[in-house]
Amino acid sequence: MDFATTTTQRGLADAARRHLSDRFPPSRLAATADHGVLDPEDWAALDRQGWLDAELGPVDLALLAEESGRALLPQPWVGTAGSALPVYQSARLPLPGPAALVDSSDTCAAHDAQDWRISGSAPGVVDAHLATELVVAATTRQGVALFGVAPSEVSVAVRDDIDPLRRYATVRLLHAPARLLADPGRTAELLPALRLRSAMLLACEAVGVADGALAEAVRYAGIRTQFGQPIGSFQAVAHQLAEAYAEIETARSLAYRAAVTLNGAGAVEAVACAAVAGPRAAVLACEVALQVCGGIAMTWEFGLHLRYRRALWLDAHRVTSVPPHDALAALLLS
Amino acid sequence: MDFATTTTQRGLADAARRHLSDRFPPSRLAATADHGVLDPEDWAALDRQGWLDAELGPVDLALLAEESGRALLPQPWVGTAGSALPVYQSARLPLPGPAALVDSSDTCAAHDAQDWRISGSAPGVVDAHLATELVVAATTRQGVALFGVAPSEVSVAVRDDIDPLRRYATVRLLHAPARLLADPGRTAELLPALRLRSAMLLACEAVGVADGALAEAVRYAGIRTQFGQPIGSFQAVAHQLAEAYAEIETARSLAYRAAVTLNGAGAVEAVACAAVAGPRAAVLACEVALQVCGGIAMTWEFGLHLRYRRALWLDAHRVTSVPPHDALAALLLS
Amino acid sequence: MRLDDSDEEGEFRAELRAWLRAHLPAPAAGPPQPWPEPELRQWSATLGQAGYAGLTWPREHGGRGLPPVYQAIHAEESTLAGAPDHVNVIGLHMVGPTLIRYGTAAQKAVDLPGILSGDIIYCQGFSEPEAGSDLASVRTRAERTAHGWRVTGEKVWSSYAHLADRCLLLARTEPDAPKHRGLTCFLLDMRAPGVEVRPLRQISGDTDFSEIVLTGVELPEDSMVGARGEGWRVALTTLSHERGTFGITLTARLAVQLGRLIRTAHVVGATADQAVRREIADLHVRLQGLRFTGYRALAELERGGEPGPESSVLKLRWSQTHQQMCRLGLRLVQGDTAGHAGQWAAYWRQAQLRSRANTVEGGTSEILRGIVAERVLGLPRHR
Amino acid sequence: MRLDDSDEEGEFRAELRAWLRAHLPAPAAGPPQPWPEPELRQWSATLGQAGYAGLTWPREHGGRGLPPVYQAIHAEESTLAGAPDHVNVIGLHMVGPTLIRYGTAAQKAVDLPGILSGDIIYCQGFSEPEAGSDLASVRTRAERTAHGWRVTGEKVWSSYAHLADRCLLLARTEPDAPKHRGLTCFLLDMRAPGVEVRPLRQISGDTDFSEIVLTGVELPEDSMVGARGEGWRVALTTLSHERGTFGITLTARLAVQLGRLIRTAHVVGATADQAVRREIADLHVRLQGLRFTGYRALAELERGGEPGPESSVLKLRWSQTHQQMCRLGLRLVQGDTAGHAGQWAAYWRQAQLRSRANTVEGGTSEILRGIVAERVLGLPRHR
Repeated sequence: MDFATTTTQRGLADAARRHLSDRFPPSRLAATADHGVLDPEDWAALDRQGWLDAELGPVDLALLAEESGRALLPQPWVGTAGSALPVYQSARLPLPGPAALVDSSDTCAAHDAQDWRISGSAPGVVDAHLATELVVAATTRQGVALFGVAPSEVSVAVRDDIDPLRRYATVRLLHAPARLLADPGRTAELLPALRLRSAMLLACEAVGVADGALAEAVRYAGIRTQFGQPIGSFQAVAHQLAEAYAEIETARSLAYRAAVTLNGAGAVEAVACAAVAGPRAAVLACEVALQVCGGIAMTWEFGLHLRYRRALWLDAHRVTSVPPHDALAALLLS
Repeated sequence: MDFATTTTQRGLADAARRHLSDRFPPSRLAATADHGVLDPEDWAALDRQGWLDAELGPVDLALLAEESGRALLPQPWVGTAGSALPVYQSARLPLPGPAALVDSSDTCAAHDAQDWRISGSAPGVVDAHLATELVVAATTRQGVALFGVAPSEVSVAVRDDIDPLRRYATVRLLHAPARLLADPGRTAELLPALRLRSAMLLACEAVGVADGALAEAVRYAGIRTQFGQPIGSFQAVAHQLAEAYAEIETARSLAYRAAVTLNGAGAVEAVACAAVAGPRAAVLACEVALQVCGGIAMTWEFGLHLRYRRALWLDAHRVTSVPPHDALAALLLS
Repeated sequence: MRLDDSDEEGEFRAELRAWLRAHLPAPAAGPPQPWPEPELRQWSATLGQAGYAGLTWPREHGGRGLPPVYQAIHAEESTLAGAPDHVNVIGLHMVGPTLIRYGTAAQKAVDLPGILSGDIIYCQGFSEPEAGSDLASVRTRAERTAHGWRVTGEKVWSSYAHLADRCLLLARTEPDAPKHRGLTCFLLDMRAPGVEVRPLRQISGDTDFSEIVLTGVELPEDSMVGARGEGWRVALTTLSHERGTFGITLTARLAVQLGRLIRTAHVVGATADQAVRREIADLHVRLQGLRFTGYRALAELERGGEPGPESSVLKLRWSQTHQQMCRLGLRLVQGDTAGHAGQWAAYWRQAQLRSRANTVEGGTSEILRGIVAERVLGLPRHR
Repeated sequence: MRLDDSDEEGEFRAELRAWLRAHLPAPAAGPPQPWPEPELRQWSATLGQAGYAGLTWPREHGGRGLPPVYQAIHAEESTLAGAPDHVNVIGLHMVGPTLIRYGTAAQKAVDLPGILSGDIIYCQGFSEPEAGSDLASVRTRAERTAHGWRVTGEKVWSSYAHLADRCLLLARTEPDAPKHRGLTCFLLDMRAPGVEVRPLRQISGDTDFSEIVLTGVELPEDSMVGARGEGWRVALTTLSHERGTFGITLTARLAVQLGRLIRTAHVVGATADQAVRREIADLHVRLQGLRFTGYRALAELERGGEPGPESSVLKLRWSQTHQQMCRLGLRLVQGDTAGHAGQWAAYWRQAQLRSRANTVEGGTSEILRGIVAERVLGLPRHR
């Protein structure tokens, strides 16, 4: 047993952290949150940094997801890496760019003379408006298969939600031409694995969000002075931060364990634990940070709310139809 | 509106507090908890103090219940005053002594040539072993009526529970001779009122338990020194006590409001609120007090555990079959 | 101990209810809509004309000279009926009473009638970036000039500043004195040269508050409130007003918010969910606990002129309960995958984010716990 | 980063499991029964004979010289298999390593083999009534005599004191020195005249701990551990041992306790209750969070000789989780009006009351949060 990052893994995480903090200063995040425009060059830079390499293992991806959460990376990397990349890898096709998974029971595919055509709709597709290609799970006569569909062939209705940097869309397809990415046999293997992988990466992202919030709050508590001393020297402040730290470290352990366990027995339980603990740590850490930083943190400009919005989004988002608490209760109490 | 105690009410409460603290020093409580023997003279003293007077209104009873909780009065006064006294008053009979209500759906009464006879059993009768007479709600042909039964005529099986000063018994009756205390018509009015009154008094008792625990902890925090200062000067300690105070004061408001509202419209909602808040405050205050007083509070001799055991008992005890949260949800969401 | 109105109180309440019904729009079924500024001003003027402004002010200053319970009834009934905050809430409940106690005859003659009529809207300039919980460390400087004072500094978290005509300002006049002794209060004309008001965009997107930047603003000789160097005492007076009845307003707002939560639970179809039912019941208990604690504090205020010690928990517990309520509201709409929530979705997102400030604004929870510990429980002072 | 055993670790674990199965009684279906004292002593001797005592002690002192991970595997497997605590846990994991570092040749020669064989059972005499969180303020006095020291004072919360042969004692030898510099550690014979052991009855009714009253106890010249005045440093060493693997023991106990909770839920028929299901899932997540955090700390300990910073949260969070678990256990049996709980009722009542001490014993939660804040997060020191 050696449940700690290797030197290589730490190197990967450090490089990712440097890259993201150089490229996405708070001002860029704020502008993206206000105007919603992403820069395709940022995606290309991630690609150059190796974030889309086929040889990245689950632990590597977990560490990158954590860093993307810390930086609130304004690119749909977590979604693409979690729920689309393995589909292209399995099909031995190049990743066309950012991709989003359309995982609804309400889509059907039929093969006409020449093409596959898909019809149906899906209400909660994450970052569909940012995708180069949509990966659509659709029912065929032989079972559910995975298809690639160009966004230009479908209607994508984005809706406002709590997180301006990550949005839901309703995707509607009407005889949309599609290319087959995975046949029903392969899809039956891929789809559950994609859901686990996505949930694992979101839990890691949540740990990064939490850790970033705690770091900001600790920094502020060390320099903000009231009553003649740094507020971090007051137990009323310091002990809240200690509890947030405890919540984060236990969530981190579960996130890493989900990564290590992802392709083995016990993955369902491991991912469910991480999916409960990660967003809880993120919400708690952000709420503690908002309280500790006080008035200044209540301003839009301070930017902490973007983390908090992500934490709230993660806490509400469901990758699977069974919430993780219910899945665990079923495992424990059967 | 004048939602504060009158001078007379404060006088009553102060006298009660003095009487109880004189009569029940910690050593007597500890001995009673260990050996379980009550002194009948204590009951007579309560009677002399006016605790059983017919003219006591709900607010007076509420204040006495609070004091009995603060002192952990080792006499079944709350049960008697809450669930039996009105039965005797209504029947214009003298209270024979401590009494316990047997409120089970599993008891039947039949009238033979001379007497009423009751058979059946009730599993959770409070302090049945201390009663001079049991007040039994039993089904007759005309409906549920209330009867007096001598303890010598029934089997009383006391069981261990969390609180050594208040215990449950299973009461079994086999053709036990009984005297009629309230006919079905009067019982239909009395029984729901008894339940509300009992629940109200237990909520007030809980506030007294809580307040006593807080007072002990505040006193200790002012004199216990570590690291060269009284521990109550540390925010880590002081702020826990402040939260307990907040919990107690809001619970106290609800307890008094339940008393004021007891015989009017809205009593069900008012008593349910008090029944939720009172035991919650008692458990919280005791847990905070245990934490603040630390090691010494973990010893049997310190006696704080007797309060905590009562708080846990109050938190689990149900006067009505519908828990108060459920009753409130039904009122709010119908 | 009683909870029912006296005959006079009951009469006042019944009249007020009828008046509110006649003058307020019917409450909306959906989320509340903010009132436009002209309507807010009009509403305040209407209240003044009807005699519902300055209920507890002495008659000699244009008030009705009523005991605090009438103010409490007014606050409760207005809030429950869906009335907006009085746009001059700071003038009526904080600045007015301060001027009645400390103001000069000239200040009383001009400002008090203006506050009552709604012609002079007030804001408050106390907090600063470096003086939040530690209010006595304000740095805004007022320097003596030939004809009065010259003020430079920055104030934050001032509500109604963008509408205000005047401001009650706390500034440092004695830079070398101990920090609580070097402060003085002033009345500031918000239209004076050098006064700039900048809206503060909050995390919820709202702009309830502003920054006030003061750059060499000239104050006339007669603008001082109370004696020079006595500003800390004046400011404490200002902050202490309405302690007795502000809790009633908060609780009434919470009752309205719980009503919205219950409507939302119905709209999204969550009323059969056991966890939701239990939490709503729990929130109701917390709300009622605050409500009746507010009545206890009010009774002490009526009897002794000071709210009782239990009033110190009202704001602490209100903020926690409101945050819990908003969190459940958000959870209901975020879990509403069927899209039944409609406008409630945006409402609870905004409310939830806004609610995080509740445990910071108007005394942080940490400060309030310290006050309870030291002043109510008598614990040794924190070192 | 990996979670599976190495070949050697796996072999050790498999052997241990087989050995435990062969030597332990089959686990009971109901609540656990305490082991009688003679059987506890016998179990410790059996462990020593099998080579499972002193796994991480150096070979030269009779240990097996294994890395900490083996100790962790042993702790985990033993606890999960239902083995009792080693009656000499203080000797093996605290006193032994302290003597290896600070003891004299004579002390090592006598005490270390005795600890390993179970012939010398140790307790610890650190805490005092006035020295709880503030351990450095111990008042027990050791005064120089012609032939050694004379000790008078009172120690509390000493576990295994009623069984112990010897005690590692912290006493004040330099009353005029600064409080951390006037302390010295000693080895005390528990059968010496003047030593009195009084069981402490806890709120749960248990008597796990004792008071030790020392009245003019004579200590021989060679009883000092470490230098005179260096007792604080020695005591810190004692307390720091097992930091890396004690968390593993705690977590394994928690896993066993969760198993009992689930059995209780089945027994009382509460497994369909949504609130119970949710809380059990939540407890499982907290338990697993601690378990894998313990493994992270262990990996750091293996690599660098010191557990990582994340280990500082293990005891803090373990205590909270165990209290939550026991609270649910109590709620299940208190709500069991049908009387299905049987022996579980008494079990959870006792466990719940006992669990309240978890946030006090072995470092209060307040002290632990302060340590995390200052030493891990680097926040400014509390003044």
